[in-house]
Amino acid sequence: MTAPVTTTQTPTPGPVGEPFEPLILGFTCNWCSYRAADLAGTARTKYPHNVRLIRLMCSGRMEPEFILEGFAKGADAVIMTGCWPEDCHYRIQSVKALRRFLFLRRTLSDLGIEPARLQRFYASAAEGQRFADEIARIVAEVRALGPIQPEIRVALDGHPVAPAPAAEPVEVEA
Amino acid sequence: MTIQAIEPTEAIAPTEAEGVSEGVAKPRYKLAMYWASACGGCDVAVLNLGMKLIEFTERWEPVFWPAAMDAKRQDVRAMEDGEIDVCLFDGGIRTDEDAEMAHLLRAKSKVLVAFGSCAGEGCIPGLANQRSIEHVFAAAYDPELNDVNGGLPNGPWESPYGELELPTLSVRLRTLGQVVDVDYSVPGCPPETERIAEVLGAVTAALDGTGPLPPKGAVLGAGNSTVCDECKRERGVKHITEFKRIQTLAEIDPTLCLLEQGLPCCGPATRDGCGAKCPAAGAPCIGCYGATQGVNDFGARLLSAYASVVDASEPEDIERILAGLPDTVGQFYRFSLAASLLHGGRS
Amino acid sequence: MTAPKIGVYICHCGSNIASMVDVEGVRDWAASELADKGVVVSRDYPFMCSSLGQELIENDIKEYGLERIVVGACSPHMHEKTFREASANAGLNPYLAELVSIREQVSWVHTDKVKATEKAKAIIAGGVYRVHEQVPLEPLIAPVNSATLIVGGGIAGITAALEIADAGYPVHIVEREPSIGGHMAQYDKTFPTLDCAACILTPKMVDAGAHPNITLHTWSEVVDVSGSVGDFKIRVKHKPRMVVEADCTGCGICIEKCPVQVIDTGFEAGIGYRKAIYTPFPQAVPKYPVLTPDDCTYFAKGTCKACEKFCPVDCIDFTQTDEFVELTVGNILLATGFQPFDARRIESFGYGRLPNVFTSMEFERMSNAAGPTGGKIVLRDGVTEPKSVTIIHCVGSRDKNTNEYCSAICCMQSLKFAHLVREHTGADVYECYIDMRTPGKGYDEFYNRILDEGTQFIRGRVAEVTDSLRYPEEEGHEGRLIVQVEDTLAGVKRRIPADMVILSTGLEPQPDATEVARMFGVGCSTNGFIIERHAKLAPVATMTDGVFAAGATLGPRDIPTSVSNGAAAAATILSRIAQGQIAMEPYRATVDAARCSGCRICNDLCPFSAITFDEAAMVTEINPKLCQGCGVCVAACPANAISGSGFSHDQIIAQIDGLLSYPGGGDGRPVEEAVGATA
Amino acid sequence: MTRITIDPVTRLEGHGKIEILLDDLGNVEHTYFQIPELRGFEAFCVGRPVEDMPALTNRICGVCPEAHHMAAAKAADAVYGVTPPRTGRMLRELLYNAFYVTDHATHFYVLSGPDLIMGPDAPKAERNILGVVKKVGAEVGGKVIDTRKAGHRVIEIIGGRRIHPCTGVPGGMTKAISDAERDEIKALGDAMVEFASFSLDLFASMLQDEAIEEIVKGDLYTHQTYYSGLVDADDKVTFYDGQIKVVAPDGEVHGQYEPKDYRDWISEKVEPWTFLKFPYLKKVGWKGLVDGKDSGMYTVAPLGRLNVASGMATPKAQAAYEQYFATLSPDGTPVHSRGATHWARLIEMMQAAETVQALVNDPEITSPNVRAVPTETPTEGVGTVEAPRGTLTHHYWTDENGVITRVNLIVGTTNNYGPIAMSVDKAARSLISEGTVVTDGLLDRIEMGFRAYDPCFGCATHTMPGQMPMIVTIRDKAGNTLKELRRD
Repeated sequence: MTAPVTTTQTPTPGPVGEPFEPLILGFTCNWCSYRAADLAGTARTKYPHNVRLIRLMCSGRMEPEFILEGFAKGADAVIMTGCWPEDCHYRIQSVKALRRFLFLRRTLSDLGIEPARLQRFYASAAEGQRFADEIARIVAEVRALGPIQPEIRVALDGHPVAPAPAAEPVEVEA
Repeated sequence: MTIQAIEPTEAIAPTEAEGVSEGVAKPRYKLAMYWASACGGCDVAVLNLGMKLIEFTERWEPVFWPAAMDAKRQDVRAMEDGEIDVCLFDGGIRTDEDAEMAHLLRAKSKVLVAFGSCAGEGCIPGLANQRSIEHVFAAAYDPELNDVNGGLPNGPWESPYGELELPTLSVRLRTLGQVVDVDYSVPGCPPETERIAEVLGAVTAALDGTGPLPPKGAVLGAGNSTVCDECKRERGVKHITEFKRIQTLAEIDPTLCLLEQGLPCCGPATRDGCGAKCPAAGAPCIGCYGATQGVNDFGARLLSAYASVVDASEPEDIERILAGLPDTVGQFYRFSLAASLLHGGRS
Repeated sequence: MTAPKIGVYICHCGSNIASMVDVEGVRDWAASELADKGVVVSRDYPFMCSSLGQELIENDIKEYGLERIVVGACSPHMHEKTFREASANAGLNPYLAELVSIREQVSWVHTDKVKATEKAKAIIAGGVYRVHEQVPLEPLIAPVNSATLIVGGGIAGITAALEIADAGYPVHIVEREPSIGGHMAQYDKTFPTLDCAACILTPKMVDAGAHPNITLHTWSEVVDVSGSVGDFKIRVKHKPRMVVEADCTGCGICIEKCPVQVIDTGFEAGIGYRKAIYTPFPQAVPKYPVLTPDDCTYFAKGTCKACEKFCPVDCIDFTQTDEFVELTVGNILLATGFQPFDARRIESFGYGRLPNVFTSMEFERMSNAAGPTGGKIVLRDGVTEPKSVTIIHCVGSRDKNTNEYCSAICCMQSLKFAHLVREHTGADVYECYIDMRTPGKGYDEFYNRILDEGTQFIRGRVAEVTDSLRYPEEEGHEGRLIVQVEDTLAGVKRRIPADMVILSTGLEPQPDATEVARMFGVGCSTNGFIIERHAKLAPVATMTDGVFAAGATLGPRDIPTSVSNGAAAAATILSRIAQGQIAMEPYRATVDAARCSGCRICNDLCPFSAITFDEAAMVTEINPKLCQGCGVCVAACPANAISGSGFSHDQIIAQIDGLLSYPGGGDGRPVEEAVGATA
Repeated sequence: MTRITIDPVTRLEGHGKIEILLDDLGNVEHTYFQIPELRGFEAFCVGRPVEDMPALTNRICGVCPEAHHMAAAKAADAVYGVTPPRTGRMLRELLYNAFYVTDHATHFYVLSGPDLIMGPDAPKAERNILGVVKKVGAEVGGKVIDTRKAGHRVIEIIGGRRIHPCTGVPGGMTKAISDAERDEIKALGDAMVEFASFSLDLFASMLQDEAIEEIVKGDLYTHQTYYSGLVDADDKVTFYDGQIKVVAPDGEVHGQYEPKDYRDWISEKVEPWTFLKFPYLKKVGWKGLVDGKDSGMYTVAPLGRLNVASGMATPKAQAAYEQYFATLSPDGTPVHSRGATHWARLIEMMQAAETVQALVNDPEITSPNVRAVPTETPTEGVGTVEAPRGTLTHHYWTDENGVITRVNLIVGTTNNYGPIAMSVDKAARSLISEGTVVTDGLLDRIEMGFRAYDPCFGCATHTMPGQMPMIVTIRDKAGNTLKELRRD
């Protein structure tokens, strides 16, 4: 599945001249979306390779810092997944993830990171196909968006430590 | 910041202290204090030690302190590496000159302390990182408000009479730790004078070998909890139904938690040590003591706390409450943008 | 900190992984590129989960002194336990082993072997980085009190109570009605066998009432629940019966002498009467009547006391008030059942407006020989037998305007009604259904039987039930009802005249289901039914340890399912009682009191009530027995004072760093040549 | 070409650097006084809610955050068109005047004191605060420290913190003061007036010394510039609020205007060799760094304020003012000698101390009514105060939600950037001719000229006044160092 995405940015080709392949970090809930991913697997449902998943016990475990760490370490996009709010394994905790997501997305946007780089979707343990479809959609969107701004990447591994300047000669009376 | 295993005792053990036996006069350590891109408030906070400062000079010889005494960069250059026992470095790294001084003082100091919010996390001037450096020049030298026909400054300039040196602003404001290896930090904008006295006392004891040596990377002059720990305001379970602007409140309840009154107080996420003075004065904490122990991104923590207790479940209701914060970057990263995981974004 | 010694194991899973991932390449890469992260041995094996695969790990732990294990194989949901046990067998704390999925997340879902291999390396790196931050954990052990609380004395609750009590353990049943029995006691016959409900239920009720291990708390409600698995504290309110149970013989004279009759909207579904002092039905357990002050003349006017005067044992006590008892139990079963859908909500069916439109519960009482009409099926006038009866299915079910779900029992109850109508009255019966759902044992056979009996089936949704005649051909049907339905099989709109219409109403959660769920700390879906721990594999457990659910409180179900639910819950509870203690996953949040600022951000975040605030010390505390390990409070704590074991901040950050450390998709770098040798 | 580089402020070849470029004859061709730092408050304040501005702009300067706090709070009031209740305004003024006492006392005793009290010929080793204490007595030293402490205490009571106060908000203050706090301030206020009296008497006695008299009245740093400062409704010196009055070098009134109209009167010249801007009088025009009635250069701070006003607002200060003009300019025309600034500063200290006394004794000072809630839609606003180092203007534009869309800041010392540069140039020209550098005294003169202005380039780069050690490097055309002079 590919979603047409309008973007003003031209996808930046990779160094070997291939189309840009985004690197995406995905957070999953142990009880629903992680199991949806498992189901996609057992059903041999194909989806793009670009996403790398992390399992949390609950989407409500998500610290915004995890997402920032993801961006800081080179992710072009981050996905939060979790239980449908009405079927949250921990009853009402999926909603907390939603609140943090909305707060963080707005803040990232104010920092100049496109909202499309922070995505979310729900997937129950039964929704393997949905999981695969959503991943495909997001990969297409982010591919169209291009790599995250180089400035952000530069900032990531810590601002490069400036080399010590060559020692200046101490001026003494001639 | 890369964390490397060091032998701190070896790194800072002052040569003067060696061989000191009982009955011999205590050694006098060499102190430097420098301001890079700073407002001077940190230096004033140290000067406000008053009589205590004079007592400290019995054990500390200020060898370089532009705010209070005369010494020149050449004097620092002429020093041996590690000659300064402790350097309190305040101010952010805004120009190539600031960076150069950071490297110089790192080399000459056994212990380099990021002193105050600017050196530690970028402080208010770090907010400049939200936008490009071009934006800084465009606003500072707005042609509608200024006479800019002669061109804008930045870097060396060829005058009709010869070239003039002028520092170049770096693309981003950096913290001291982003430029050189830092041993300790003292938070606060500025650090409270009482805390400074404690830090100097503790450092003296550590150098004398009569007190514990803080582990490398330690934050001195502050607690490990947050401002709420020191705040005397009454508080209950949190539910944020609306963020309010302080000027819109008919009344600021003098005893109730400010966050519970709708004010976006940074106290829950801000390291304690200041004495919670702002909330005591009816003003929400603005976060100048930075993130608490183990937190790499102040904004992410505060944001998560606020969002967790937002009293809404539907996206539009959550967005409506969020809209009560007109400036998320300022709210969540007022003092810490330069030190945040993304170092400020770019728009 | 020096890196712990780590062993990395890559599973081929036969060809499941090996066909899409260069497992030898990943093995060699981990051995060389992750050596500085502590990897001292890296192996691949066709089936890591096999006993030989496990032995490989166990031997390496002993030989190399491995401190951490990372297995790249299938999903942790498949074999996490396997590898933890293997580690434990070799003396390594089981929580120091990490299983990462390169099958479900890689080989089975990707098609490019180069990319898949890259991703597998990143996933292994994520695991290796993560185990650095792993710490030994021990499962949490809680003793289990052998008493059980069962909330709701319907057939599910009674079944469970008897199973547990028979095993020799104490059970408390709390029932808010005067008698146990539940809805089943109201029914006449049960499908598909047409046993008389009372005949099969009454012995069970009596057994439960007389069982030495069962304490009945009828006319009672649970008002507070605290504690946690193995050790719940329950507060039960006994509403005043105005009858001293210890003295009452259940003779019934008080009922007989009571001059006040009120419409019985409870047991009799509103078509019969009861007295102000009453037992809902003759076989009620316990036998003691209940006096309802709202109906009683004495409470209204201060005089009467007929019941008191005539009571032979002098057990009427008008001064009774609420009494509270405290119980300690190890497990809780919620069997609170359902309420019938309120047919008034579908105005076009005319219930409440058109007298001869009945609900299924009204019909049940009417056809019951012990009911108000003595089993006679008559119109609202109480005398006229209907000549034609139309039964409408799916009322309040499978309908976007009311409930989307199928109520499961309506088809079968409607078929039963058709049979009973014909048997009692010989009237023509029409059934308007959407789909006929008869999946139970003997159910479809029952359907065929009803077909054979001549009931007419019309497939289509009923648009309206009306008493206004619209077409000339309807002349002569004045005073009767017209059921307008689109017959989707014939493709025509039909208007069927009827003397009586029976609405086969669906099942809804009890009106206070949400509050009950909250009190017991369990989840319920938006429609109000309790969510099971796993719909298939743990259908009677809830997300809260030690709290189970059975019967229609989980969703619409028939008697056989409710009974099996009750028995299943009893078996699970008995297994826990027999173990005497319970081991829980050690994923828990803990508060560092020295760092807690007392800001109280977290205080209202826990749906399991694990978080409390110590006002004196101004710090937050977390009860590890109540904590379910979701980590919401960990993420919320602005003071970084709450940590979550198993999924700590440092573990997750390390895994992120690991996953992103290997350049894969990000910059399109080709996969590196595998270098280095394995151990 | 020969070049002389003076890195005047220890603040490193940093905040304030002088380049003197000589022509082929060895005469001064051009002098550049550079400020090598820019932090960009005008840029990053955009997008912030206006109520954050008092806290954000505090961080422009840790020496005078109170001035920025007040200017920001006033600008925020103006953005909302809200007037703080009387007590709210009084608390702001009380804080501000207490700050004035502290700041002026610090400058006079700690920074200028060594030159003035010890005299310029005293041994350098004694020309510091310890020397001052030794000369005037430990008791006085104690008084200086106590006065500083007193000011900080008042700031803490009203402003919440000693450095970077936090209580100023649109419409007033976040908190009232209690009776106990009022009584504490009352005692501190009385001590301040007493200390100001003592200081004025001390200065009068110092004037008997010829060398001191030369500093105060002498010609070296005399510039015929315009003067500008706030005056109250009675044309008296005021610090917190008033109209801006500008007088020409001859004393003729150039104009008087509401601070919000500053853009009609002031423009700022950007030069590509320094980050700091040069403000000038728009109606006179930019003529470069020259004085005279045809050049838009103007001077602010104590000298400027006393020159524009017709007197002081409090009785003891007024008496001192009269003595000042009788001594320096009996005809009442502006005092042009920069050295007179020290005296003017003490007169202002008296006014501030008397104002503290008057305000704290106002029966309404403890009223809880300290804040008015704005009702207007926020738009644009200007807040101007007299900072100790000159007129400070904050100008904010906001959207209808009160979020900053544009900021203009004209900071106290910036106003004096032109005159300071001129003083530097003048010193250079008087001491360097045809390649002969009068090395003796060059450094002293430059430093003393600077100190009179009390420049605060922390503010201006948005540093603190400190000792001003200098290195003068004289290089030949090829850039080789011919000579290096230094003073410690």
